[in-house]
Order: sequence, then C-alpha cells, then structure tokens
Amino acid sequence: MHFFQDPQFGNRIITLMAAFVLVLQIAMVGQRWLVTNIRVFAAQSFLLAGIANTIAYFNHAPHLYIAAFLTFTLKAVALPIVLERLVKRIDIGQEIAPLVNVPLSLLISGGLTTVGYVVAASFHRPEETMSAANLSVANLGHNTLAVAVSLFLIGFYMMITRRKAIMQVLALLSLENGLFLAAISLTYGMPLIVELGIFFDLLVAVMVLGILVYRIQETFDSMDVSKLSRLRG
Amino acid sequence: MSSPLGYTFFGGLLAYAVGAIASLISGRIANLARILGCGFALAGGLLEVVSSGIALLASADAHWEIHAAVPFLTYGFRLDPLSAYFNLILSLLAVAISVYSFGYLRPTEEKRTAGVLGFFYNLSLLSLTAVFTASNAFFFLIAWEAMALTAYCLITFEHRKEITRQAGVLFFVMSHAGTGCLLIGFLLLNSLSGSLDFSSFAASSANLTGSMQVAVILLFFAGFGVKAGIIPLHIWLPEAHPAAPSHISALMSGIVIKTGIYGLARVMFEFLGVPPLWAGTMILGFGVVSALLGVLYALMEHDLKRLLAYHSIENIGIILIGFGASLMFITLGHPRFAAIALIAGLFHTLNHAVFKCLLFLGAGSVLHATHTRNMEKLGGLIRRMPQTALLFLIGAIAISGLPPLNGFVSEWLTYQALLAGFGSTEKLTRILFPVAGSLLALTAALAATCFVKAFGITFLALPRSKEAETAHECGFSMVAGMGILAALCVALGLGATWFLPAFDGITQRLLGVRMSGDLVAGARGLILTAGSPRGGSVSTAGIAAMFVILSAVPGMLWLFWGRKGNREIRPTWDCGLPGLTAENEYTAFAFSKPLRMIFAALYQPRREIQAEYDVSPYYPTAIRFDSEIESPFEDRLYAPVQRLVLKIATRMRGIQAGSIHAYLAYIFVTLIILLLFGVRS
Amino acid sequence: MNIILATLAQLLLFLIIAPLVTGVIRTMKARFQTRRGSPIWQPYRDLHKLLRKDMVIPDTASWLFSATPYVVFLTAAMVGLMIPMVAADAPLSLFGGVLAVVYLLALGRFFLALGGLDTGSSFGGLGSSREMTISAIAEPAMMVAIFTVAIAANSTNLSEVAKSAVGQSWRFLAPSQMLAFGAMFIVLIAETGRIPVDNPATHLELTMIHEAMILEYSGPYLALIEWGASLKQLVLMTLLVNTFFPFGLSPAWNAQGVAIGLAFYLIKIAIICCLIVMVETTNAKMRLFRVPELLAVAFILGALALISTFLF
Amino acid sequence: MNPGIVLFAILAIPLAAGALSFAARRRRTMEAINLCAFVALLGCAVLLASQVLHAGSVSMWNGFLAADSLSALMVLLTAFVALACSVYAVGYFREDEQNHVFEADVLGAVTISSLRRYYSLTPLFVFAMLLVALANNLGVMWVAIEATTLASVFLISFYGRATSIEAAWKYAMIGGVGLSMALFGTILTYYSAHRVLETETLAGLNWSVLVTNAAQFEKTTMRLAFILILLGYGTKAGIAPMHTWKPDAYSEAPVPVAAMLAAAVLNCALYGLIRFYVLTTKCLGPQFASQLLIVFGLLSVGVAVPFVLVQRSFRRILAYSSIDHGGIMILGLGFGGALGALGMLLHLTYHSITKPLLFFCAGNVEQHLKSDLFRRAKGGIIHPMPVTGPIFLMGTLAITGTPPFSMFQSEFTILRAGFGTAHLFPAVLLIILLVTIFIGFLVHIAKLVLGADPELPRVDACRWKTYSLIGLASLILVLAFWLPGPLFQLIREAARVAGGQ
Repeated sequence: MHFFQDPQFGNRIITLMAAFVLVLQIAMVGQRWLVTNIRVFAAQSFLLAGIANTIAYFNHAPHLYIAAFLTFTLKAVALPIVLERLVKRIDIGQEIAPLVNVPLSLLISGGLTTVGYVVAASFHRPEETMSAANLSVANLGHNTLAVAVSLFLIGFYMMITRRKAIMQVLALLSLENGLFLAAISLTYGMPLIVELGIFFDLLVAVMVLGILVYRIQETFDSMDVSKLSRLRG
Repeated sequence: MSSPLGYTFFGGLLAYAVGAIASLISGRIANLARILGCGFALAGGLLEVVSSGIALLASADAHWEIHAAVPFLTYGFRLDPLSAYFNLILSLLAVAISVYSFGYLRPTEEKRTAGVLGFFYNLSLLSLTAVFTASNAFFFLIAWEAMALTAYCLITFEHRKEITRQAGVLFFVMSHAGTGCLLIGFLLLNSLSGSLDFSSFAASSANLTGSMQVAVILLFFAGFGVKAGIIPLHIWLPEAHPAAPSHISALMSGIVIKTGIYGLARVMFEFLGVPPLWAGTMILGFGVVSALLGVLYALMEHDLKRLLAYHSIENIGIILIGFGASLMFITLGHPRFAAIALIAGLFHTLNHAVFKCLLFLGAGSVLHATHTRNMEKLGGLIRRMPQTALLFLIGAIAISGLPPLNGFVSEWLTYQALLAGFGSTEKLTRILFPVAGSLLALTAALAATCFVKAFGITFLALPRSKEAETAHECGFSMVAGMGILAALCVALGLGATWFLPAFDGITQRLLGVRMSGDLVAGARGLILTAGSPRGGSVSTAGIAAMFVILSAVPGMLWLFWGRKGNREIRPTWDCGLPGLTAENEYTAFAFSKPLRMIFAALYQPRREIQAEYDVSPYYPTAIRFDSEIESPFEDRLYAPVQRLVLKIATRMRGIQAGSIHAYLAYIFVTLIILLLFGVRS
Repeated sequence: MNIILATLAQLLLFLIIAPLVTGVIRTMKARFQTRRGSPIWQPYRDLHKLLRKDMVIPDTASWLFSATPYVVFLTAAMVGLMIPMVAADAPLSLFGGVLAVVYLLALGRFFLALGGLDTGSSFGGLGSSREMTISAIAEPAMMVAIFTVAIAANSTNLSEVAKSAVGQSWRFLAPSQMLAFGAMFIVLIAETGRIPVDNPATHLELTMIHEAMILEYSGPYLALIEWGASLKQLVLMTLLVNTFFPFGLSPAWNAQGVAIGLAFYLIKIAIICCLIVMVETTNAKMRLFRVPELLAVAFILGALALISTFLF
Repeated sequence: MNPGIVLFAILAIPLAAGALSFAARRRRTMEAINLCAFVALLGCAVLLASQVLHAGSVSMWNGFLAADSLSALMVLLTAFVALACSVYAVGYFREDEQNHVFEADVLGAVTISSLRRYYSLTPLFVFAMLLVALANNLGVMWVAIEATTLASVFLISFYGRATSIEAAWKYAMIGGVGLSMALFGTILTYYSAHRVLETETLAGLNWSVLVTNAAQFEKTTMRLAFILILLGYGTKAGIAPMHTWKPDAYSEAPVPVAAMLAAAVLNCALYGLIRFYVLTTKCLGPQFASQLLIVFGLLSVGVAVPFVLVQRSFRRILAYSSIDHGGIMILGLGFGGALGALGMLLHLTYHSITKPLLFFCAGNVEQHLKSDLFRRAKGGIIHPMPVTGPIFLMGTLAITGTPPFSMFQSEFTILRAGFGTAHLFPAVLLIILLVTIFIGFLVHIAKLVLGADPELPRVDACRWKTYSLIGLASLILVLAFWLPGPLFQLIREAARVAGGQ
C-alpha cells in the first residue's frame, strides 16, 4: 500500500479530479435542463470534497478534513435537495432559454479558460513544482489554481447568460466552488474560523435567495429574470 | 483687535450678525423685525464706514487672524487700502439702503417674512464684508459662495412667481460655475506658492509664468467676470436684479457685482507680477464690448429695473476699460499712466455704486407707489412724487456722465488715461486707445439718450394709467435713503479732488506710485488735472460756481430788455384735436425707435401686426402690434449648449435600462480588462 | 482782476456776436436764393420782441419746463468762456478742456430733450428722440476729431492747443488736421441743426428736430432758448476755427491785442458762415435714417485723421 | 475591566436588541428596544473612541477583535447613523401605518409582522457593520460584509411590491458576485502573505500582522488581489461600473434602510478598501493603486452626472449623489499624500451626517405626496411642509459642496491634495463634474421646494420625524463652523493609518 504515501500519485489524482470539475462546469454551461444542472452541480461539489480530502490526507492538515466534510454535506447533498424540492414545488418549465445560444457559450467558456490559465500562470509556475525534483508535499495541487480561476470566470459568465432565477443562483454557487478550489489549492484552505464563516454565509445566502426566488415566482408568476426591468433611469 | 480700527471693524461685523439673528428671532412681529433688521444693518454700516475710512486715509495694512475650529481654515481679515476702499463703498450703500428699507418694508403683505428678509439682508452684508477683507483663499471662497447663497435667497424671496425662481436658479448656477473657475485658479496659485494666504500669492507672483499664467488669467477673468456681468457671461444679470425686492436689487447692482471687480483688481494687479500685454488688451476689449452692448440693450427695455440692470453691465464695461488700460500701461512700463487709469476705474466703481443704487431705490419707490415697473404705464409722476423725481433726475444726470456730477469726473479721468495711452507706445495697439475712447463717448451719449427716455417717460407729462394717476410720494425714510446717495453724488462730483488722496494708498501698494499730488492743482485744490503740467484740466466746482454767477446774466437781460409780462397756464397745443390725452404722448418704445432702425443689424427687430376687420381689410376694427428684439447670447450661445448637454445626458441614461444581465455584463467586462491589465506587467 | 475783466469781455462779445452770426447766415442764405431776406440785425429785434411778450406754459409741464431755458443758455454761455476767442488763453480754460465743452453741451441737450418731453405732446417726444439719437451718433466722430487735435497738442486744454500751434508753422495743412477739420465740420452741421441734417426754418412736423422740442416755449423762455442756440452755434464755430486755424489770437488780454484778435476772429467766422451757407443752399434735407451714414462718414474721416497722425 | 469589554459590549448590544425585538409583541416595545439599544451603542462607540485616542488601539480575544483609530471612527459613524435612522424610523413607520401602505392590513397582523421583520433585522444589519469595523482578520471582515448584504436583502424588499423585489434581487445578485470577487482577492492576499508568514493559524490573515511585513509580499499576486478587492468592495460601495444596484435599492427600500445603506454600508465598504489599499501601497508603492482609484473615482462621479441632470425621482437623485460622493472619496484616497487620506476621511464623516438628513427630507416629501416623482409634485413644498422644505434645500446645498457647509471643506482638502501631487487633470475634471452635479441638483430641488402654494393639506409631521430632521440640520450647521477637537484628532489619527504610516 506504499503508493498511498507517494505525492506523485496524489498530484495525479488531484489534477484528474480538477479536470473533471472543469468539464462538469462547461457541461453546466451547455446544459438546458434545470434539474440536470442541479445534479451536475452536486457532482461537482462531490469531486471538490474529494480533492480537499486528498490534499488533507497528503498534507495532514486536519482542518481541511472538516472543510471537505462541510462541502460534501452542504453543497453535495443538502443544497441540491433543497433546490430540487423548490423546483418541484414551483414546477416551472424544466427547460430554460439562455440569452446566448449554447455553441457560442461553449466557445466563450473556452476563451475564459485560457484567460484563467494566463492569470494563474502569471504568479506561480506550476511546471517547476511538477518536476519530480522538488515535488514537495507543500506545493501539491498547485496546477488546480488555473482550473479554479476558469471555474470562477465561467460561473460569472453563466450568471450573465441565464434567464431563470434559480439558474443564476446555481451559477453563483458554482462560482463559490471556484473560490473554494482556489483556496484549497493555494493555501490549503483559509483558517478554520474563516472557512466556517464562509460556509455559514453560503448557507444563509442560499436560503435568502431561495425565499427571493419563491417571491419572484409568486409576484411575476415566472422565473424569468429579464421581466425584472421596470426600475430605469 | 486692539486699535480703534479693529474695534470699529469687528463692531460692524458683530452688528450685522446680531441684526441677522435678531430679525430672524423676532420674525413673528413684523414691525420689530423690520426695525431690528434695518437698525442693526445701519449701525453696522456706519461702523464699517468709520473703520474703512480710517484704514483708507491712514493707508494702514491691519491684519487679524482668528483660527477657526474647522480644519485648515483661518478667518484671516486684512484691511489693506484696496479692501478698505471697497469696504467703504459697501458700507456707504449699506447705510443708505438700510435707511431706505425702514420705509420700504413697512407694508409687506406677509407679515412673517419681514424677519427672514432682514436675516438674509444682514447675512449678505456680513458675507460681502468678509469677501472684501478675506486674506486667504479658503476663507475668501467660503465668503464668496456665502454671498452668492444669500443673494440667491434674496432674489428668490418672492418665490411664488415663476420668473423669480428661474432668475434665482440661473443666478446661482452661473455664480457657482464662476466659483468653480476661481477654485481651480486659487488651487493653481496654491500649488505654486505652497500656502493659501494672499500675501504668499503676491510674493510668488514673480515666478508665475508661461502656460500657468495664461491659465490663471483666463480662469480668474471668467470666474470674476461671471459675477461682474461681463458681456458673454452676463445673461443672469437682467433676470436676477429686477426679480429681487428693490432695496436688494439696489444692493446687488451697487455692490455685489463690484465683488467681481474687486477680485479682478486683486488678482490682476497683485498676483500676476508683470501681466502680459494680451491680458490688458483682452480686458479693455471686453470692457468696450460690455459698455456698448450693455447700453444698446438697455435702450430697448421698457421695464425700469431691467433697464437699470443693463446699465450696470455698461458701467462695468467702463470700469474694465480703466482696468484694461492700466494693465496695458504696466506692461508697457508707464506706472504713472497706469495709476491714472486705475484711479479712473476705481473712482467709477464708487460713482457707479452710488448712482446705480440711487436709481434702483428710485425705481423701487416708483414700484412701491404704482405697483408696476412697465414705463409704458407710468408718466406724470413728477407732480405726484416730486422728491423721488428730483433724486432720480440727479441719478440720471450722474449716470449719463454729465457735469458737474461724479459720473462726469470718472469718465473724464478714463478719457485722459486713454489719451495718454496713445502716446505711450509705438506698437499698433496704441490705435486701440482712441477707438476705445470714441466708443466710450458713443456709450456715454447713448446712456444719456436712455436716461432721457427713462426719466422723461416715467416722470414727465400725463400719467398713462390709473396706477400712475393714484401714485403718492413715498415715506420720509425712503426719500432720506435716496437723499443720502444724491448728496454723495453731488459731493463726489464737486469735491472729487478732495477725495483723490484716498487712492494714494492703493496706487502705492499696487503700482508703487502716489498720484494725488499731481492730479490736484489750483488754489483750494479744486482743479483736477491729468498728471502732465500742460495737460487738460477740469474743475466741477468751478463749473458749478460759474453756473451760479452766470445765472445773473439772463436775469439782467430780462430786466434790461424785457418787461414783467404775466404768464398763463394753458393746455398744450393739440393741432385742433379735442384736447391732449395720455395716448398722444410719446411712448418708450417709440422713443427708442430711431436707434432700433440704426442698429437693426444688432437687434434683428421682429415686428408683427395683426389687424382684425369685419367688412374689408382697409377698415380694421382692432390692430394688435407686437415687436421684439433678438437676444443673441441666450438664443445662440447658452440655449444650444443646454439642449446638447441634456440630449447627451438622456442618451447616457441608457446604461441604467433595468436589465440585470447588462449590469452583470458591465462588471464582467471590467473584471476581464483589469485582470489582463494586472497580469501584463 | 485781469481774469474777471477778460471773462466779462469775452462774455459780452459772445452775447453780442451770436445773434449777429445767425442773422448774417440767414441773410446770406436769402441772398444766395436771390431773395432780399431780413436785415442781419433781425435776430436782435426778434429777441427784443420775445423778451417783452407774455408767456404761455403748458398745464402738463413741471418745474423742469421752466428750468430748461436757463440751463440751455447758461451751458452755452459757460462753454463760450472756455474757448479761446480773441485771446490765446480763454478765461475759464482751467475749469474745463474740450471734453468739458462737449459734455456741457450734452447737459444742455439733456435738459432740452426733457423739456420737450415735459409738454406731453407727441412733437416734443419726436423732437427729443431724434435730437438725442443724432447727437449720440455724432459723439464718436466728434471725439475722434478731438482726440486727433489733443494728441497733436498732447493736451485737452484748448488754450494749450491754440498756443502749441504757434510753434508749428502751417500745422493746419497737415493731413490729419484737414481730415479732422472735415469731420468736425460735419459734426458742426449736425449739432447746430443745419440743412442736410435738420431744417432750422421749418415748422413742418415730420422734418423738424430742434424746433419740435421748443414748440411750446414762448416769450422770454423762447428768447433764452433761441439765444442759447445761437450761442451754441457760435461756440462750435469758434471751437472749429480757433483749434484748426489759431493764428491771430493775441497772447495777452490787452486792449490792442484784443482788437487785432477780434478782427481776425470776425474774418474767420465770416468765412465759416459762407461755408455753411454754401452747404445749406446746395443740399436738400436728408431723410432722418440717412443722417447716420453722413455721421459715419464723419467718423471715418476722424479715424483716418487719427491714423494719419502716426503715419505721416 | 480590561478595555476589550467595550468591543464585546458594542457587538453584544445590537445582537441582544435583535433577539429582543424579534420576541416583542407590540410595536411600541420594538421601537423602545431599538432606540435604547442604539443610544447605548452610541455611548459605547464614544467610549471606544476615547479609549483609542488614549491607548492607540484596543484589542480582545488575542487580536480577533481589534479597533485602531480608523475602525473606531467607523464604529462611531455607524452608531450615529443607526441612531438617527432609528429615531426617524419610529415616525416613518407610524405614518406608513396611517397611509395603509402594508397590503392586506387586516387587524394590524401584517403590519406587526412586517415591523417585527424591520425591527429585528436592523440590529443584525448594524451588528454586521460593526463587526466589519472591529474584525482584525480580513477573512472575518469579508464574512461580516457578506452578512450586511444578507441582512439588508429583506430590508430592501420590505414593502413586497414587484419593484422592491426586483431591487432586492439585483442587490443580492450583484452584491453576491461583487463579494465573491472580494473573497478571491482575500484568498490571494492570504496566499501572498502565507508564503512569507508560513503560519496556519488565524493570525495569518490578521491585518495588524499583515501590515507589519507587507513589503515582502509577492508583487503580481498583490496586484491581482488589489484589483479584485477594488472590484469587490467597490461593488458594495457603489463605485461605477458596479453601481447599477444602488439607485434601485435606494428608491425601493424604506427611507431609514436607504439612509443606512447610503451612509453606513458605504463606510464599511470603503473601510475594507482602505485596509487593502494600505497593504498594496506598502507592497507595490503608491503609483499602481492610486492610478486605479483615480480612474474609478472619476468614472463614478462622471456616471452620476447624466442621471442627476435628467432625473424623474428625488429618491434616485440621492442615490446618484452617494455614487458621486463614493467617487470623490475614492479620488481622495487615490490622490494620496498626507492631505488626500485626511480629506477622504473628513468627507466620509461629513457625508455620513449629511446624507441621512437628505433621505429623511425625501422620505417626508414622498410620504406627503404619495410618490417620489418630481412630475407628481407641483412644487411649493415649502408651504405645506414649512420644516422639511427649507431643510431639504439646505441639505441639497450642503451635499453638493456649497462652501459655507462642511462638505466643501473636505472637498477643498481633497482638491488641494490633487493639485499638490500634480494630478492636475483629474482634479480639474472633478471640479467641472461637481459643478454640473450642483446645477442638476439645484434645478430639481429648487423646483420641488419653492413655488406657489399647491394647496396640499398642511402636514402634521409626527414629533419623531421633526426631531431627527431638526437635530441633524442643526448639527450640519454647527459642523460648518466648529469641528469638535477630539473628533478631528481621531480623524487625523485614522488618516495617518489610512495614509500608511
């Protein structure tokens, strides 16, 4: 069972999972169905928890385990259930019509990924950390930063193109995922209390947005956000 | 604070402040508020007259600093000769207007507003004194805008009327734009000299050169020009002054526009070191244009107060001719001529303040008695308001620059300065002086025409309306207020030579030369000369004396040749028509008809005649005539700019069009741009 | 003591010669129109008649109506004392130079216009409106001419101007002086209301300018105004004559010098009268709104005079 | 009693007030709880300020909560604004009740539940703002700012109209995105500090720790971090182009909430920005940060101009005024130097006092006219509302920086800093924009306040509203001539901290 201790293996696993997370994100951009999107988000959060565990395992950073556990319970399980129940209760049309057609969105997500890599590459060089010589445990998983930045940018872009309120909330959450990935990849997570604070805020934010989405549905009897444009000037 | 100068000066300020608060508190009891407000203003004015008189004669340079509890602000007061001179003008007017407003404010329809009017009146006097005596830029700007604020509140005092509100907003907007220019100018000087104090600006004036000097000159000219009402920046003046209550429009026309002149004098003569030639030429040019266009537009007015407001623009033009000539002489290196021109400008500032205030108070009494300002409805008031008519006539003679009153003396000095200017340089610019002189003569003659119209149509012959018929003479205090100013006109006219030493302190400080010695000649110093021994001279006192002596001649002729015939009072010859009525009289519109024909190119007069008839067009039952002249500055300069700005603003409002996607897109694009910008270096 | 005597002398001379000049011009004009015309001392008889007649004052008029004749007469008389007539230094030249002369005449005109308006009839208004307009337009031309003269003598004191000419021989032939003389002559015609600008002899409502203002005056008041008008006319002629052709002025106020000066003065005035009469008889009266063009010509002449001072 | 207790008290009071008013039954008790809580809070804030003035800085729980002069100033201003708003809120909601603003107002049931929502959420809102000022840890500060957003979302959608939900949604969404950028910036700062400090504990992100060795941080990361922080906290402060939520939120929220948003939340966002600005200038030198701040400052003032010139609602014109003042403060910080920071903090203080007054006047006029559109008001408000009218005009003159009032003094200091550090063009452009904004404001408000008597029923303003109005107006007049010594010393200390000494 020696390979469990080998950092090289750890690094491979983390990069693989990060790649999957990015693929899921782009899938969310391309995806038209609401419920499927929620499940894709859940999968993404699950993978994130996995990355956090592996880094925690290799770096013996106990507080990261707690962060991973929280991500798993909150974002992989609780939120998707809440959102799906909300979608069922409002039983809005599953199908959503994005502002920009899907192929163009995918193209733009590709562009944003390159921007993410340019930004990530500017301040820390993943290739020297990758070379076997100085592959120390400390800088494990640095190449996931590029994924984190592109996750952030694509999440932001998704918020702009989506019409449905719930989809905007999902986009915001995927954006938060990007941030969490950046945190664990750069500094093995923020100090514990800050992590707890961030998670608490996330929870409250989702509850608040949920209530607001419900109120929008009630007053505008549609989830379409572009109807919200009476305040001008 | 210790010297008598300090006591009187700060005593005056205190009196204004107490007057403001007292009249506000006693707002409910109208009479008490009126008496307190005007009483304290009068006391303050008298104290200020004393303090500035002392400062002027002793040409002291008293300086007081009070550190305010507000960061970076020190209430610095300085009574150097220039500030003392303008403070003297202010306090003289304050005394006269306060006496006048005792009677004028009595029957205000709304009792409770007399207190508020007194409050703002005293505050404006306080801020005006602060503007003239402030010694650092920060305090000056605060006093400057406080003056604009109180003036705005006074202009829009009768804010029920739409035109008053519009006039007030136009005034405050243009004055604030002017303050913006001043702010930039002062900050430029501050960044050059390091401190905000005026003395430091003056000290570092030597190294103010090149583009910084050009910027400073243009900024201060624009900033102070707006307040002084120089032609392109004047459009607020004919709207704002008539809208204010009469004693306030007297204060505004008399002294508030003089703050612009004070500012120009302070900056151009003290902070600029040696001014470039184009600066003096620019000011001279604007002065001539303002004078000529001011009087030309005044001629076309039938509203008494608008006519007087346009005349303020004309007289500001004359003052600027004096200042412009003086600046050019400084550049050309003739300090003596510069001193004459400066004395001419400053003396005309005092004269204009006095007779314009007198005329506005006169117009106020007419408005007070007849409730109308339209000259076409007045007439025959000389019988019903004899004192007001006499005082208004004195003012009219003074403003038209006719001997022996004060207007003539300052215009005579301006002519002498321009005359000296021709010989003082070889450059082509010397042709500018005599041309300016001839245009000044045209302006003075047109002013005389305008005031013949104003006085003749308003006061002489038959009343043209019922209000004019039932007019009655105004109260004693109003006549007394005007009387003080008329007496000043005569005193300054006849005793001009005794008043000249007052300018020595100023010319010594600004130009380093004392001129009163060689400007005054003759036995009891009654003859005013133009500086050079064989140059021209004039003696208003002599002229007045000769008037008295020569009046014996017609008496003798009548005795020697004629006999004591009796005189009868008969109706005027009416070409056989059944008796003359008010309709036969000449109207103000008709009086200015010849000039409208001659200057048609400027006025672009537009007339419209509609005749209604029932049988045939040759037998009209009613004819309606309407004519108006074009106001080029409003229509061609300000209105298009305003329309353009509002059009751009309406189009730019599109960025807040309600769609959340657009809002997020703005942030997203900014993020991408900044990330790439942050990464590249 | 000498000043008072000189003032009295000059005043008397002015009072006497003024009506005479009007009479001479009137008779000369008649002769040019092959009429006999009235004798040259007719104005004295008119004045004498007027001074003895009763006076009618309009009921709408105020104290201003009665004050105007005195002001008109006195300003004209005083201006006369400021101008060198027979002797080089005029008695009151210290009290006022050429600017004071111009503005004193303006004061007289100011009161005359107000007097016209005071009567309440439309003729008075018509007259004062036109009078003030024309004099306003004439002002810049006169001022430019005065500037030319004052610059040449670098003083506005008329006695100094006259004295300064003594040194420069044939100064009056200088182009600037001639152009200035032309300008001043046109202004003289406009100011005294001579034919091309205004017809002094007419009572036809549409054309009269000066007459319209004094329509309502009668008796001694009319005498004073008429005398003042002729005084003003003589003053302007003297101003014209003695500033551009100042020879023959006696340096001091002694009997002998005054006599020679008077002789020269009468000749010069006679020449000017001929010039005026020539102009009057050869021209018809202009339409009112053509007069500004005439005065614009005067202004251009004056401006050319000014420019030529430093060109030649 | 160690000085830390004050910090605890400051945070505990609002929490307790929130809980109590949640449990309270009657409106009168809720009002009383809120009023007493905020009065006590202001007392503690003053106490904290005096302690900080003497001891330099106060901290508790080994540095978790720390207050230096900058945060003491923020706490003081937040407490003052909260108190003023709560005094006004009493009168405001009573009049709302009379106007039956709450739909389906059956037996007062709905009203009480809405009021309970307001009176319990507001203390939480204030608690979050105080935590921002007191949190030494930048991560905790971020959490606190996020908390302010969440607490205020339901306050904005208080009336439940379609437009207020729209405003709340935009506020939540744009705020969420902005704060996520800010979180990313905090992470990057932590990363660049982490490489130097190598500590895993909470102190790794404490500002007091970071500021001491900011010089060794990694350059590019700090540049990206500052950009993200500027965009993030800029969104909360309403800096252009992230300002789009502000006009909607301010015109739809109840007036006391709008006043708190305009005055207090702007302060907290700028406080966060100053903290990171200090770190960045220590690490990269002033040139980079001030360049960005000047560009964004001018952009904000510029964006406000067209909306002030052509505006239909007087609530929205106030929103654009606070965008404009946010821009001016950013410019003050950008100009830098000793005067720049001092001018900015002076402006911050005066703005936090003047802006609520304007909102209260606008609130009174809106409640009286039943609409906030200029069109609907035929002018002459001064006749039916003799107290609100003149104060509204005076407030307008104060907020647009007309000299006798104090806002001009701070703007003058900022401009002097601009001219001093040779930023000639931005300073001159700022003056031109300020003059244009003054023109827009004067034209609109003068037309609203002055004019003929519109025969509206004379308003019998409730005592509370008039107290808050006259209290604030007199304070502004006093401030024009006298700034209390200790307050100015506190501001000078805070300026020294913000200036980076």
